[in-house]
Amino acid sequence: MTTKRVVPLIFERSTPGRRGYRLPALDVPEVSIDQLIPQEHLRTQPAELPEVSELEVIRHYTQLSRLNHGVDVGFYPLGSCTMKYNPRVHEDVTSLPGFAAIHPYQPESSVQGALELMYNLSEYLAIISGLEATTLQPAAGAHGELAGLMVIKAFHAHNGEGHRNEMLIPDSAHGTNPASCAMVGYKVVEVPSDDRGGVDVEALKKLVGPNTAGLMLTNPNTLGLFDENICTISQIVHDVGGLLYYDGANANAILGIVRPGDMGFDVVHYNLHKTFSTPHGGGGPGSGPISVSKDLAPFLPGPVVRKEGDKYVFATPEHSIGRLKSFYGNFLVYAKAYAYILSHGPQGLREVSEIAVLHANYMMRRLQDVYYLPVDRHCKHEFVLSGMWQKELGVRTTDIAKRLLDYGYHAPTVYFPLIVDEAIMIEPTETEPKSTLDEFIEAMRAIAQEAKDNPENLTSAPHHTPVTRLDESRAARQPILRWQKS
Amino acid sequence: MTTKRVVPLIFERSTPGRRGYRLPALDVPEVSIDQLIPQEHLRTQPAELPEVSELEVIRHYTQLSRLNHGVDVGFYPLGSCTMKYNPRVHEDVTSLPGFAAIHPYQPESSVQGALELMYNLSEYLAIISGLEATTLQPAAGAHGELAGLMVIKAFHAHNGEGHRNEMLIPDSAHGTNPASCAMVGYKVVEVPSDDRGGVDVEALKKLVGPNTAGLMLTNPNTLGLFDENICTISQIVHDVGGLLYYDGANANAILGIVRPGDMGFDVVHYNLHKTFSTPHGGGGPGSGPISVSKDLAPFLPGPVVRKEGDKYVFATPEHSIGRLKSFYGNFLVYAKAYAYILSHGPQGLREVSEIAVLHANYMMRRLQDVYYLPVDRHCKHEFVLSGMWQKELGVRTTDIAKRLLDYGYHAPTVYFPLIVDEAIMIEPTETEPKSTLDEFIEAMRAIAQEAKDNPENLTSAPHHTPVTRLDESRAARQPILRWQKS
Amino acid sequence: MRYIPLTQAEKQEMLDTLGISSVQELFDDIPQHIRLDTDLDLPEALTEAELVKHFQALAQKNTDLNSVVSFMGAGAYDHLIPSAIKHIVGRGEFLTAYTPYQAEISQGVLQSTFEYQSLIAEITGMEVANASMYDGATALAEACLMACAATRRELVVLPSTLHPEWQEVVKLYLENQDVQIAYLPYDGQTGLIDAQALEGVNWSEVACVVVQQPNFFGLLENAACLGERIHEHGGLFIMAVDPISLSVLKAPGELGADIVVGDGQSLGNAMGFGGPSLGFFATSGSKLVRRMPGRVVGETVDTEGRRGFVLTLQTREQHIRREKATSNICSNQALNALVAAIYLNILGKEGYQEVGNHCLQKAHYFKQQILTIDGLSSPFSAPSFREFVIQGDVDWEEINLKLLEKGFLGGLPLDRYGLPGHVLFSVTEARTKEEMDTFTTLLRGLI
Amino acid sequence: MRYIPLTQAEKQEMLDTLGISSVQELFDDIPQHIRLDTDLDLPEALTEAELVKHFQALAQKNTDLNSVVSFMGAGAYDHLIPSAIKHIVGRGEFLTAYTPYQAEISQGVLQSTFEYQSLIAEITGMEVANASMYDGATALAEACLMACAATRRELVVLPSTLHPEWQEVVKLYLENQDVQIAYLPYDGQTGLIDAQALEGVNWSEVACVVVQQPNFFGLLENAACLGERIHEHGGLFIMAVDPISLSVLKAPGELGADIVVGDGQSLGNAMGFGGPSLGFFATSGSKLVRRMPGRVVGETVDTEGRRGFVLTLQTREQHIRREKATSNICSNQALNALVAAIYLNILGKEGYQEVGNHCLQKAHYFKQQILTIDGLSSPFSAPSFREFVIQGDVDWEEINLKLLEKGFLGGLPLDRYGLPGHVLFSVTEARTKEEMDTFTTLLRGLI
Ligand SMILES: Cc1ncc(COP(=O)(O)O)c(C=O)c1O
Ligand SMILES: Cc1ncc(COP(=O)(O)O)c(C=O)c1O
Repeated sequence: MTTKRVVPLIFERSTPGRRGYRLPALDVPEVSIDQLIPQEHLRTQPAELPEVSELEVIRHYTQLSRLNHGVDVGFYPLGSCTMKYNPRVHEDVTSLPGFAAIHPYQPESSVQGALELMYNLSEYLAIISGLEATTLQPAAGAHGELAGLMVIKAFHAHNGEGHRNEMLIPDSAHGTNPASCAMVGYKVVEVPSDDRGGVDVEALKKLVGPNTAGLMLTNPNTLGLFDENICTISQIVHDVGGLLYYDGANANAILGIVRPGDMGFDVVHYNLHKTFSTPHGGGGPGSGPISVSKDLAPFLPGPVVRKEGDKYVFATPEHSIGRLKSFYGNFLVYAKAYAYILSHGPQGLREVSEIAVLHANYMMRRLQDVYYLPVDRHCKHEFVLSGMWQKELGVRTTDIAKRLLDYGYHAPTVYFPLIVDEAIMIEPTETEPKSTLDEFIEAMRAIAQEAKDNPENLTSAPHHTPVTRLDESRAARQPILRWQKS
Repeated sequence: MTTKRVVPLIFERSTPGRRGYRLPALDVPEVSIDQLIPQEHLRTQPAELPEVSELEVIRHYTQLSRLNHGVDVGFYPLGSCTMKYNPRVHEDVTSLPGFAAIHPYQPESSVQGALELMYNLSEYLAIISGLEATTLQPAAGAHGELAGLMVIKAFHAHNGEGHRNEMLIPDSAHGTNPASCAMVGYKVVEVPSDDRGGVDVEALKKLVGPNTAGLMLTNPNTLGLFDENICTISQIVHDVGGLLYYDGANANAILGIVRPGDMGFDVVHYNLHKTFSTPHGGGGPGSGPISVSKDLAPFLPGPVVRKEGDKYVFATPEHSIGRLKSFYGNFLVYAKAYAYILSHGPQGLREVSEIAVLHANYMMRRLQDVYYLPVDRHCKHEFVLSGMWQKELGVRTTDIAKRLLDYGYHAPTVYFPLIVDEAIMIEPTETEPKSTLDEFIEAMRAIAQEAKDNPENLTSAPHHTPVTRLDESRAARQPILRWQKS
Repeated sequence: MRYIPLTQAEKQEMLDTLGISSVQELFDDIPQHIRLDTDLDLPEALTEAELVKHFQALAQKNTDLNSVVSFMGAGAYDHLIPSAIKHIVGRGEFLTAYTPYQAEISQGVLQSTFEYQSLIAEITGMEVANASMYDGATALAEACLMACAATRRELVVLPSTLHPEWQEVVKLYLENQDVQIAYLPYDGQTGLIDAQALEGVNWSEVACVVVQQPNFFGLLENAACLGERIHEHGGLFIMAVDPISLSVLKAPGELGADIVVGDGQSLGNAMGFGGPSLGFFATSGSKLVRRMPGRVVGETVDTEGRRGFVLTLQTREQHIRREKATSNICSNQALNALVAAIYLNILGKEGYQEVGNHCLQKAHYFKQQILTIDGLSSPFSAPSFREFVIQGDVDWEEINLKLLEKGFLGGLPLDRYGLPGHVLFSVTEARTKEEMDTFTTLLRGLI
Repeated sequence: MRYIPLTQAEKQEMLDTLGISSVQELFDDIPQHIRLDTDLDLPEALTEAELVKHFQALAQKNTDLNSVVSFMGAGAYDHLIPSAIKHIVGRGEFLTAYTPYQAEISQGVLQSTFEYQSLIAEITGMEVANASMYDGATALAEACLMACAATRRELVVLPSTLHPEWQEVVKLYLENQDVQIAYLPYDGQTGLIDAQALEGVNWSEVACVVVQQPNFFGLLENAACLGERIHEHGGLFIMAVDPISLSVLKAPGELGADIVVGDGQSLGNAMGFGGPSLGFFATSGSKLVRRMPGRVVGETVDTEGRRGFVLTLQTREQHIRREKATSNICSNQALNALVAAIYLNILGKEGYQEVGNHCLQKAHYFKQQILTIDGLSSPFSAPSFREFVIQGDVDWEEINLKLLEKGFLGGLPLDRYGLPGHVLFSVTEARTKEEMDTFTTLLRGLI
């Protein structure tokens, strides 16, 4: 008997005939099913769902949850993911029946509060970006990228420039950027980085041209570095008729400090589930609104909310690209971001970015003697180290990450961005107490020491987690993707 | 670094100047405090409360909770405690603002729903007990005992029999019974048990007399055995003018099967936090209503709820003993018991007891070859084994209990009742799936085997818990009962 | 909706194992003639959905404080409750645990209780607090009994400015142990215990004197001199305090209190029609600690020297000492104590002081506003904290019904306590100036 | 209310460590002229209490389905939601976790996702399901793209009986990749895809044909023959299904579907004004699996041979394959997928069938009742599941406003979809006979 407890699959807890929920008795006269639905449409074998009691369901998931890390459990310095604290009250207010139990097709007059929320949030996000108009429809960051790229494409087409089919993307970019380009049929043109970690301006000049649809940029980029040449860059792209797309995954560094619109961007998407603290839920739901410039506003997907007198109404922008998702996006998610903005106010939002950046620099400076720092500049809300010194000792970044789990921390993002060898991307966020940062720094330093003294303890890590290191290649080689009745 | 993680005290997380909550700005003109309150009344040193952020509070308690067992986490066969499943929906319905946010002194007309609930529940409990009237005031079982004994005392006094000052209590009784007697100034007269585990009737006959105020009985008793002589016993006590008190902690065995009133009891208290599934909350809040016979009804503490036409009103019974607690008892707790009764209905409640009893007998029979069974009879909803066979091997019942923790179970109640050497009191409840019972049986059997093969593994248990065995005598010898600023 | 997972097939298996043919056989030892042969006369079972509807319908018959603005206190207070609290106490590990008898898998409950004890000790200025009592009133009753036991005296002095319901509870507890009570009248002008009356007491027989601070009228008693008086004669000084007020008012420990009790509802607990709340109980000195009722958690170490927590000093308790125990209390109000602890932690040192100050400032403002209404006056002269009494020649019960229609729950009419025309208002930090002003205007119109 | 714990003293310490005098210096690399020199033009910060009030005020401007009885569906359904669900998904470990990149401390999310995949595979009768998509509409769009990639064809056949919003979404996704769409008209008498129209399609160029079952009108399409037709020509058969209906209707797997998608809102998710929901996505055959968009969890073992779960087949995904990925999706709807899984588990084999049957029975009953109203008729003859269309020469928008005043949310007027006088009703197991009868009476009065 060991502490590593494997929780059985819920299917393995099933007992024939057991029930976990009962419906009120059927109160209408029951008609035989095949009188209502022809035989050929009827299911022949009932689905083999687990047969468990409510207690078993609660216990199953309680046990599973206890195998899981979360921001509520401990530090989660996952770079590019902004794992900040998710205020509990935001959960409360968005689960009021007035939001959680309204139908998307109710008459507008009966959902004025919901429309007001959408209107306000759209305005606020436009203000934060220094842009004109917003759609709340995208369900996540990548979906926002898709929306933004479609808008750019439609804009060019509308202007008779449908031939523009190249999107410039720095080599440090997140995988969703090129993938989103592919989704709209754009060709990806990779832009190299310079030795300050920014876009190589000279290279960029050579890459732009008449087919340039635009440039997608994360700024600060995925190295956590602000591109000092941003104005030059946007000039270069705009000069050839291209548009600038801002991947707002890193907006936690710039709130109230600098606006993408002022940097020259035409489109920005936000990851509300990062910067605006809607909880990640184990991978979603997110919300990825985009704000766009005045020129692009008519192309936004619909519906958007407009204010007419003191009424709020749905409307479709003039040249709308159409619809990207059912209904109005992840309403209950972005409602939490709305709460977040109201909780912080303008000074609070600026403070968010200031402290997020201060935290990151503090950690970076306290770690750079033991982990290689590829670019030595002030970082923004996150920074990237390299495990290459440890690699020489036979310890990979994966091993460092796994060992951190033993200390009760989630690991940083690793092996991203791709341009840094053995990358370790750390984002502390502003919501962590200094004591946590200090403790984590100590753990990282202890691990660096261990890499010298006892590397096997790292390569065999983690030791104190619910399971030890899992065999990922076996999973991919012989995929078992579902439970099978045996 | 080990998996045994000690969570710091919240005080140890404190940082001067940190805040976890903010009030809305003061919107009235602020007056200097000492203009409002004379200096001599003012605090001189602010209380040294922890200074922590909301994240730290959430994380602190999330981490602490993960060190804790609960019914939601796993099996909890704690005898005499009825650790059954606590339906989630009962939490929901009782936290509606219509219940959670009403003031006890609101005009009656504005709390008719609350009064209706109190009225209905009082009626239902009276029906379940086969008695006449109920008070919902007692906050827990022991408080119910107190209420019941005070009512008995008042009744005797009212009848000019104030001299009756002896309460008969079997030696198998729970500690609260004698303690409650002391609280009303009664002398405890201990009644021995016979070899069937019941009250020794012959002994009882000798112990009753003109000073007998009554008899307190748990039936089934703390051995889990129903006293077959209950009618004789009540006859004996009633014949000398005494009253019968039913400690309803074990009511999970008798719902809809036999009513305390029909057994001859005059007062019964329920532990709603046991039989009626209001969650125990780590030790409370409970709720311990008492139902009483017609003769005793006028003495109940007030207020009780009466129905006048279609209005519900508070009223005070004619000879009320007074008041046992502020307001109306643990309203939000007994509201869950009300939900429980409605969820089950009459057949459901009977099934609760039937299956609770079936489960206990099944386990008892599957364990009696490896653990000594003191009385070999059908048990009711729980049963008591003895660890005396293991004791001979140098393993105490404590060790068995501690070892069970390693298997992910809470231990049974141990060393109670006092009349069984090395007692192990197991109560499975009706809400556990059979698979859990079987797995627990296997664990108990494995431990019995281990007692033979590897007793040290038991005496040093637990091994896989957040901390290993704690030194209780040290805690009592050098009490440290609070954090001290160092 | 039944929560019984056993299937027919499994039931049969169990019956087979037992060698019986029906569950009924297991009940054969119950005399046949007393066994029920019909169903209990209760409503048929409801499904979850039906239950929710039923409760929603009942709830709708109550006017809750989300829909009206309350100025009622008198022992149950409408403070702001930080959202984080319910998210923590809703966790199954806290909600569905029993008393932490198996310490090694109960460190969550034990440590949080230890912290609760520390917090209560801190705000009261006492050495030790227990793990909670049922409520403030029962805590006070037990404190009086403890004082009697500690002093071997059988007379308790109670102020008539103590909450009337608490008086009732204490009386019931004491009279059942034949303890006598002497009451200290109050001064009609100040609203405080009449200093003169102290002279009439035979202090050398008194086990303890109780003072409630602020008293039932919201006024600040001259606690210190009572404490001195009783100590001179070897009795104990018991203070019943409001935990929010302790952020502003002198700590009972500083005033020489031997036992401090109070009701913890105001520390983040739902009002819930008056319950569940918790009673806190603190004392000082190892002699008194060993006489304390209720559970207490202590620090210790495990076999590897790690800090851990256990229930301790259990020889005071009923399950060990039976009739010789310091009390019969067993289950307490653990989850409410957890709420109180979370509340104090999340408020923190500054927030706690802020709440107290806001209550004080707003109550003061409100009182000034109310007193601008012709015909209303302030009957008592002593300083107050967040409650105060107003007098006027009106029927407050009737006025309250009218106010309710306008969305306000007025103060508590004191007619039932023998003070016709008096009403007790309470103002917490949750009230806004706008609410107070609107209320004042409305009230003016009704007087 | 800011959630930033750093104190002034700590801030100074950090600045000292960095050797700078103000945080501003850290932003010096941002060109001065684009840096903001004023505050953002946003409302001032609210405290928790103020925020709650603000949201309560907004919520009150919405008429929610706790206060009215709804017969509206069309993609968002008012099913009963077992209480247990929110208690589970509220646990911080699920709520505040990211995508399970560090598998060893993410077994909770990983195993529950594996179970979710298994449940979806089970109800759809398919081999494999992914970990979720944004919603049903985007799942369908991605399914079409996947079919194009798999078949190397660029024509998709869509039924005009597909939910109009889904049509829009699919169109937008496809046109951005220059995929052509051919629409199958429906038969005005049956309400189903016009069988005749199938003849007009050049099937050998078709990447896939889509059928929605039940279709937008709630009617049951003859799915099998469409599947046969496309398979004859080497294209893929995509079914967009309602997960509640699958308890009653033939599993898509049995009908030969190659890809099955649908929206999972009805599986225990709040309606939430239309989101968040989840899209489910299932397929069969290892060739197709490797083309599937989105995350997928697989079983494996740890170094000690214990079963565990990891994200797998990641070479399909954008973070590895970038522009060659099967999709750009990254975050999905994990928590909603968890809800769906809990829902299916707590309902269980029998409960799931029961829900389906109750919907069917009640919808049937309701339709009969509605048809007793003079002037109303059923325009389509095909069998339906829990939704149906009613026709009448009336203004349904106007009628709906009147019904709302009486506490009912009527069906969806189809005017906006080119069917004036038509309305789409939905009936779930949450509706009672009494509600349906009252509605019928009311409606009769309004026609
Ligand atoms: C830089 C960047 N861009 C885009 C995304 C995609 O966001 P989402 O996961 O919400 O689709 C991410 C998320 O990891 C990101 O870090
Ligand atoms: C038999 C018996 N009587 C009385 C009690 C006391 O109940 P409570 O803890 O609610 O005061 C208990 C609880 O342990 C019990 O088991």
